[in-house]
Amino acid sequence: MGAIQLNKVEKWFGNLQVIKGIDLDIKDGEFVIFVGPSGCGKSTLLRLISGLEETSRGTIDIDGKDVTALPPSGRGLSMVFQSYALYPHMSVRENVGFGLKTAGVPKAEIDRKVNAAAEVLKLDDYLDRRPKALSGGQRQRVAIGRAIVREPSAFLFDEPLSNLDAALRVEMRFEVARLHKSLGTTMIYVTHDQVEAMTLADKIVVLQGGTIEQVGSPRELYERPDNLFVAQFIGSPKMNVLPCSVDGDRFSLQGHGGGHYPHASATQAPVKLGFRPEHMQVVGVGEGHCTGTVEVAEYLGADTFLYVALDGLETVLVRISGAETVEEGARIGLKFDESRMHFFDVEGRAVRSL
Amino acid sequence: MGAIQLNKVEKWFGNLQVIKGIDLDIKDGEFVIFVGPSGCGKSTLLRLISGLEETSRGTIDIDGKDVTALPPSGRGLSMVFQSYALYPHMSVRENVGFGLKTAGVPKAEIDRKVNAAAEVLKLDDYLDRRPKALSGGQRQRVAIGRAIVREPSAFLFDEPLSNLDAALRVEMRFEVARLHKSLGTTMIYVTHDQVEAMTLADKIVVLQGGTIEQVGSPRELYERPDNLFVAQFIGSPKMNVLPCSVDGDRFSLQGHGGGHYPHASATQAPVKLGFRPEHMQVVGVGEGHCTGTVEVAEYLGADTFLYVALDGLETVLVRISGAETVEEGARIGLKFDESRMHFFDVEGRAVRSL
Amino acid sequence: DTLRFWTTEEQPERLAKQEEMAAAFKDKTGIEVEVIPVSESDLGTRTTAAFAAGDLPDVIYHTLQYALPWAEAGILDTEAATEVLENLGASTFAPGAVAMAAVEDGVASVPVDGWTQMVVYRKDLFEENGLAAPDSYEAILAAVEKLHNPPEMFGFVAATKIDENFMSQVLEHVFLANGVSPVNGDGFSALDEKKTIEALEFYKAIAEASPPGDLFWKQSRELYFAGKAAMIIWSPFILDELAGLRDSAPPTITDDPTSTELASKTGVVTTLKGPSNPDGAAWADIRYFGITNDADTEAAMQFVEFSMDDGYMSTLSIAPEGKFPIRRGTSDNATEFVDGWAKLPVGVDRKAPLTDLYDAETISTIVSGLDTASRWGVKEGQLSLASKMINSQVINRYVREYIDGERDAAATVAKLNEELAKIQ
Amino acid sequence: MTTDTHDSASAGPPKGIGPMQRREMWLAYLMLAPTFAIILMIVAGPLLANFWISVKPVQLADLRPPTVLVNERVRGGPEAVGDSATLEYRLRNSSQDEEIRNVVLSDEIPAGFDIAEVPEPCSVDGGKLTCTLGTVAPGWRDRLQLEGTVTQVFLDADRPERQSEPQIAGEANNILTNFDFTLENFRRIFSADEFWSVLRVTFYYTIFGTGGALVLGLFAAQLLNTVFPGRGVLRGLFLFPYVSPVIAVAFTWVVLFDPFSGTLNALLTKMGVVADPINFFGQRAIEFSFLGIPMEFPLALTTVIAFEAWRYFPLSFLFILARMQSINTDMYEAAEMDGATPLQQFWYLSLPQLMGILSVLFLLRFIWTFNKFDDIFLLTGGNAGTRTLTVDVYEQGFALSNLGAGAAVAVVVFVVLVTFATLFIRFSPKEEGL
Amino acid sequence: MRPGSVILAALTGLIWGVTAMVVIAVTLTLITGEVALPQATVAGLAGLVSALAFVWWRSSGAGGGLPAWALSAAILFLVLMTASFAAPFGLPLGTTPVWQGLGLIAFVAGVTAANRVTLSGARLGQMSRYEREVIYIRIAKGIGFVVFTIIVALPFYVMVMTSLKSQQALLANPLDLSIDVSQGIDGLFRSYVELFTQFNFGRYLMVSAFVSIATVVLTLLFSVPGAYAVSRLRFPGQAFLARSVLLIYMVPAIVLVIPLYAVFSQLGLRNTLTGLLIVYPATTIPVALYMLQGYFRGLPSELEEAGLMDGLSRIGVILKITLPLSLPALASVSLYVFMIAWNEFLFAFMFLDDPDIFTLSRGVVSLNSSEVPRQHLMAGAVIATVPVLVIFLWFERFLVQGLTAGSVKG
Ligand SMILES: Nc1ncnc2c1ncn2[C@@H]1O[C@H](COP(=O)(O)OP(=O)(O)OP(=O)(O)O)[C@@H](O)[C@H]1O
Ligand SMILES: Nc1ncnc2c1ncn2[C@@H]1O[C@H](COP(=O)(O)OP(=O)(O)OP(=O)(O)O)[C@@H](O)[C@H]1O
Ligand SMILES: [Mg+2]
Ligand SMILES: [Mg+2]
Repeated sequence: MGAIQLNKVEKWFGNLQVIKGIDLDIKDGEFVIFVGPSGCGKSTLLRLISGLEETSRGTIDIDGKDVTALPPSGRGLSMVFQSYALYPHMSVRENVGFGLKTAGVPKAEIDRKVNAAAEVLKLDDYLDRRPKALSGGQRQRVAIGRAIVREPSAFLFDEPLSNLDAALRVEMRFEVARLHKSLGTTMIYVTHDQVEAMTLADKIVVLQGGTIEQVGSPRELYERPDNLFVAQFIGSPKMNVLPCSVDGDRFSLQGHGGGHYPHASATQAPVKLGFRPEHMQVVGVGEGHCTGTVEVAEYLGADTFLYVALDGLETVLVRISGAETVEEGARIGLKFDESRMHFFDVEGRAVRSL
Repeated sequence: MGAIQLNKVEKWFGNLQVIKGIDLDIKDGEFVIFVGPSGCGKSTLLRLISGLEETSRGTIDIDGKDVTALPPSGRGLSMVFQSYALYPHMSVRENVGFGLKTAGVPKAEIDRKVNAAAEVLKLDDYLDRRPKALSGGQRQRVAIGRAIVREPSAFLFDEPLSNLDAALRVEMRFEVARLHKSLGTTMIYVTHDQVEAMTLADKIVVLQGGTIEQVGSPRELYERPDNLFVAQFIGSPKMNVLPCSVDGDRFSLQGHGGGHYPHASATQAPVKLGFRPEHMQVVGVGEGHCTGTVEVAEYLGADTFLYVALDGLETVLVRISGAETVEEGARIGLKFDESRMHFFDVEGRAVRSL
Repeated sequence: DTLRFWTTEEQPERLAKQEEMAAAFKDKTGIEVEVIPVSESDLGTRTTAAFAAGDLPDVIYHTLQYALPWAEAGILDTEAATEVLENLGASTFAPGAVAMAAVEDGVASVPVDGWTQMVVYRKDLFEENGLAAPDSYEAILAAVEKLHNPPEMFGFVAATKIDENFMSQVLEHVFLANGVSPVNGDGFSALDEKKTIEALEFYKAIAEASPPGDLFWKQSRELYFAGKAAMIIWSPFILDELAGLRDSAPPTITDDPTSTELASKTGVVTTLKGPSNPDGAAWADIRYFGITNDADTEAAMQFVEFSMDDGYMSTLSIAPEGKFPIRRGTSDNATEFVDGWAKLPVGVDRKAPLTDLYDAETISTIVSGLDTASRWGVKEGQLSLASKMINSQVINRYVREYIDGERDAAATVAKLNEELAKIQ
Repeated sequence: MTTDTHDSASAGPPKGIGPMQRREMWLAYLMLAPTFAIILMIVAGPLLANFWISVKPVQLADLRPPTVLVNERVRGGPEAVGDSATLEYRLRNSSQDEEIRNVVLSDEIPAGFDIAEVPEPCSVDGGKLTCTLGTVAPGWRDRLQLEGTVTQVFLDADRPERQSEPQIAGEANNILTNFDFTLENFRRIFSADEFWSVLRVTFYYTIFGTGGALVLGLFAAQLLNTVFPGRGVLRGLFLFPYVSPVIAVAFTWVVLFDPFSGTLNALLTKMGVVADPINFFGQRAIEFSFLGIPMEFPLALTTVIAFEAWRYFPLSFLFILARMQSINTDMYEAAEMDGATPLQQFWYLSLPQLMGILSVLFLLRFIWTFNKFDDIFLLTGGNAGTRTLTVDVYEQGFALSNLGAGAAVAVVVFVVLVTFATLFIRFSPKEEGL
Repeated sequence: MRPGSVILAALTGLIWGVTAMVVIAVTLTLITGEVALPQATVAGLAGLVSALAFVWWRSSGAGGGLPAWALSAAILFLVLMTASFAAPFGLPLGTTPVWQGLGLIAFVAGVTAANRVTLSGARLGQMSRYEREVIYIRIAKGIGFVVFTIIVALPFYVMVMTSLKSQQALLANPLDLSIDVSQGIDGLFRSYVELFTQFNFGRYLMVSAFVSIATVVLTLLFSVPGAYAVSRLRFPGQAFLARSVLLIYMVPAIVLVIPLYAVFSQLGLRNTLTGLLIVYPATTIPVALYMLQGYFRGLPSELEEAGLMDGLSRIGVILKITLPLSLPALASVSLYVFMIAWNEFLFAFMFLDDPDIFTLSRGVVSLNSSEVPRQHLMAGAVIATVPVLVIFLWFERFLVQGLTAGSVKG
């Protein structure tokens, strides 16, 4: 059981408000990921939930019980740290069993549980090693093992994979996914890595400056960002944004063409048009929505990125297949996929049909 | 002027041979990038060229002059370090001008050159700051400025951008490219980052274990890798490799279909077939070259990565557009782009028509 | 060049007096004298060290214990000293003091002044309790028995700090009192067991009536001044501060540090008797000017001569209460110095002649002691050996261990004889 | 274009060093030379010399090589031209136990001194006096007198005999440099009863002093490992005992603990804690009986140990604090999450983490405490059962003027020390970076 | 109500009551010279009651108007005064009323604050092991602060105060460490004046300063190149040399004393400052070298390589890059060496005979061995201590670095 509810949670460090009144509902068994720019309060929020940091205002409920005033040991959660935070002087076995030992669990039972966890995490062969003698991935597994044995109602992960190299990160990502599938326990996961966020989450929470920008599934965030911030934050390379104007059901770009505007029924007037690099096509000059000069063509093998300076507007990034060749300096037209355009009002909120 | 020639260069650390007899010809004005797995000797090779490390055997010529026994100061090269290596006790101006000062250049001239470099690198506003008061990108610019003013015959870069965050890295990459274009000086550049290597290099040198695996332009390496190592090293996600057999002008995959084999005239018999994730299409079961089950579908927005377990073979990675949806667990067929298949013999060398 | 003069009188006021004298000497002869204070406890080591390094000073003001050993070790220029003595007139000197420093054909160094060790006691308390003056083991033990009442009043303050000369002096006095001596005419002579045991037992008794710990002159004086000790053994140097004439060592028995009250309650004894030596003995120390072998002999001799002649009164005035003149007078006036000395005021921060402070009887006890006083080896002509024994601190150490109960009296005597026999 | 050769059979690592490295090597030797010269001279040299001296019967006074001392004087007080005078050389052998061979005295006769008579072993040649004295016995002394008359030149000069220093030549056996060896010094120190008690005291002092400093340091570090206002001040204060000159703090302790006029004893007696003042530094032992068994509590030694612990706890405190602050706080957060209580955290996490630095500190402090001389020397002078080996070196060598014995004790100190240092190097955890 | 929790609260109060009483009574005694007899039992009782009241009032939530600490302070005061019959320090209230009043306030404030801090979160009902342990630890730390502060500060306090008193006053009442302002500035600093005028301490101070600074300079001159070579240059024997430095550093001075004494005596270097200036640097060079090499190793080698690429020679790199960057390390090494030289006792004691060249340490010893009053000795100690302490406090950061980087030497 691990339903977690945050009610108007605030955190102040002295006079600095870091978490600005957050309401969040995490259902039992959900995999929730916090993303956001550095310093937006992801870790702080996680630590508030864990009890390592005291909540300044608001309440946190776990399974309906108010735990706001309890120390971490009273909340029944487990946490996996970015730095692993293994006890360097203990063997893997002792590391994993430490939480049980402090709770006074009998030795035989500790052994049983540790072995079970080790099996799940394929740690059997390392049980008597010290953390120093393990690779990064193995260490992270131990950290997870330590979290598992206590059978917490929810797992908290703070950028657990960011210290690993790319290949290992992929592998551990699968591991975490598998674990979630098999345990079915609630997981709250903080990351910087878009790929992790997109591939693991049931629900992504995008934070900025201590407040929630949007909560939703990965596809929701990619396809229907609520605002400019989320739109540009999710997706890589990031979304191009150009100023635009709308007239009835037509939009137009300054000095370029325009097209059909689908949200004519919306109340706000959009001023920005967003479109992702992968949703454009190179066409002849004058054929597409706009025209520009290829400043740089970066050949990456599978893809080529074109930096196209639109006449009188900014440079936009276009992703085309690596097989196509476009010369630097060439004049080209760009055509957007009209079904995948995003419009934003002056305040950066997405404009959608009612 | 900056033509550099390495002749049978070796480097031993005690009994450990790190560079194993390398011959390399770098033409004046070329942008050469060393890539290779960690520990393969990239940095060592660069340091041999710079003179910071003594060459154990072989010779290094710069512009036809043997410089093997000269100290760094006698070689007329400049180096930009990964850690920037700015002098923390000097202002930016002093940092940049330091090399000139030690060479006894008159003060007025130093000032002139420093100002010129600062202009090129947009450092004018920071000239009187200490490095501590600069951001990472600015520091790297100062380091480059320091290299520029000495008007070296070649620049050496050792992973200059790897300490920067992603966005800054992109920006600095453009900067370096621009610099090379405007100065036209030889540049030797070590990096881990494929994107940098592919986008910047005139010529990529792939190293492994102290020897050169292949030298060529980015497109050559992507499209015509000489061996399995280069094939898998270049390109991301990496090339899938499956065992295959060849019979005349047909190749076949065990338990799956096959297709036309273009290099029937080659002397070696290929045993491995390589194909990149982006060069496949999802088709109906039985329609393509092979069939399998989608284990995981990772939705990343623009793309979706499918991990397809081929029946009786390994799992391969397929990249499809994020717009397409394939369910996990679905049975699908895969069709390769036959013009973009790579065959390798038992020793991993590429098999090509004579 | 400058003469270097080492002196153990290192208190600033006393140093100042010596510097004055040096200045007077310079006026007279043009020879500069640098007065260098050396701690008395370091003197032996430092002199040996300086000898080894070949940079001995020209003149050293030293105590009797060093005279003969140094002469023997080649530190002192005995010929020069003898010549000085002759120039001044050997007959003007007290013969006992000269005899103590006598070597083959003269003296080791020139005797300057001397004092006798005294048992200082609270006459008022003794009278109150009907006790006899503490001039014998027996009388002292009886008084201790009666008066010892720690922590208000300690019966005695014995010396137990083994690396202090003070302990050697007190011990030698106690041993002498019972006729114990480690030397005879032929050199080492084993300590007489019976007499020594008596002395040891006596010493242990008074040590037990003392406060615990490492005691030396400092504690003795502090406790006595605080009115917490009935008896102590001390040199006459105590006489001025006892009368409240020195601020850095004030009597604290009353609130008034300048009070002469304690002085008026104090009696002294110089001759101490043991059960096996009914005649008793007094203990004296004599100080000498030694001219060293590295000295600029001429100048050094002039300096010593000056100090013993024109400058003699100022030498004595450093601390008249503890510096009885050894040179009685000049050939013209045989008692010139003795007379002058008697009028010298004592004290540091306040001054007064001794006669104002103590009754005549006390003063005569103190002064007359010098004539009868002796030391180990003086009579036997083995002063040099005896001095070495003392300087080795062997006796101090084993007596202390005996007091601490590590060994019984007989074993201590045996151990002492064994160790002393090793010293030549 | 490029070619890449997979250079197959390379001939193995190159022999010798290249020109660049050779330049570096000479530079290094040049830079190190002065340092090592002075260290060899002042540290390594004396170490060896100790062994040498320890097998020689050297007294402090023997440091002066036996020579003949000369003293030149004019006697007879000439006042007018033609007065007779005596030029007297007093000679003596400075050593009482070594003879001096081939003694020759030479000097310039002062100008204006007309010699009438030359003593037997001497000859005068053109104003130059040479006396051949042959071998002189230990303790020998003699006077050579040259009779003569003086002229005006002589009278005008200020102390004419001083114009030339008499020169003396001679050969003697120098006990310091000859090749006679003896184990007497070692026999002497090992057979002295007190040596073994000194050794025991040394170890007590070292072990407990070190342990005390460590325990106090650990405690103090715990106190200051949290952030609170005034922490900087307190940290500074805690370092005072170590930073202050030993001479100042030692005497302060002596004054503070003085049984008669010390504040502490006054406090204890006045407040009625003890009846008699305790002589902390002077009393060898307090006897008491425990369960009827008489026991001794070594009071002075304990006080000296307390001083040692007091004076050096700041150092262990600093090291432990530095180590504690480098412990990843994540680990404690993980433990919090694991439900460990504060004491459990200390016992299971902090202590094991500190074991490394504690053992290094113990070993190093052990060695330093073992080496310590000043503290005990100043506090008790090695009396009252507090004499350690180092104090014994001083006692033997200087207080008793027996350099040989002192050096022998120093050799013992050194040997024990080398043993410790070896242990230290073998067992010190490398990662503590000491 | 749980007996365990009640006992814990009671015990806490008891401990604070007793501790505060003893500390305050002793302080009072030392400040006023009047013997205050700490009423420990009464104070313990008062602390106990007030602690219980505090916990009960606070956790019962009765809160409202009166804060729990105020209530407990009031109870503390009342119990203390009643049970000690209005003589909490065993003194009639009439003697030194101001100080006693201050003492009383300090007691009440101290105990209340201590209770408040240590018992925050305490309840009379069931408490978890975690919560109980938090309280134990707070108590232990509190006691630790008090005890450590006292044992460290007391000797220094006594040192300074003793030096300001007269022999008479000291002997009369060793407990009275108050400043007797009535003697005026002259009387107060009489010992110091005498030390400087009669005992030559001005000169000792200069000599000490000279010797220490010269030692620092010499040490740096030798150790900087040495440390650089050992840490940065590659040459055969590097590892061996680096290690032997540490070993040399463990050789005790006393072992060197006899041979050095012998040799220096014969060379005429004993009893000269030159002699000291040979020995001091020789003993500090290994330390300095060890500290500096650690620091040099820690400097990024890229910086030096950048210098090489910029056309400098090795020496140029050292002078223009390494040294300017090592200023903090040089500062800490200098301070540390200064401290060693300033505090050095053994060689100064063995080698110096001539008061003209005494260092302070040597000078203070000579105060001890003659018939010099104790306040002079303490004043000498103060004079020797103050410069190092001032320097230490001024540059604490560097010195602490130096201490930890370098050494465990003492
Ligand atoms: N103990 C603290 N005291 C004061 N400010 C703090 C503290 N901890 C965090 N902050 C501030 O709170 C803000 C949020 O910090 P937090 O660590 O939660 O960010 P984050 O989103 O996890 O960033 P990152 O992605 O870099 O880990 C930051 O501005 C940070 O400076
Ligand atoms: N000073 C040295 N002494 C001994 N071995 C060294 C030294 N420097 C480098 N090596 C070894 O030489 C090999 C090549 O090192 P190098 O730094 O050139 O690798 P690299 O390709 O730059 O790796 P990375 O990508 O991690 O920077 C490594 O195995 C390394 O351990
Ligand atoms: Mg974070
Ligand atoms: Mg590298």
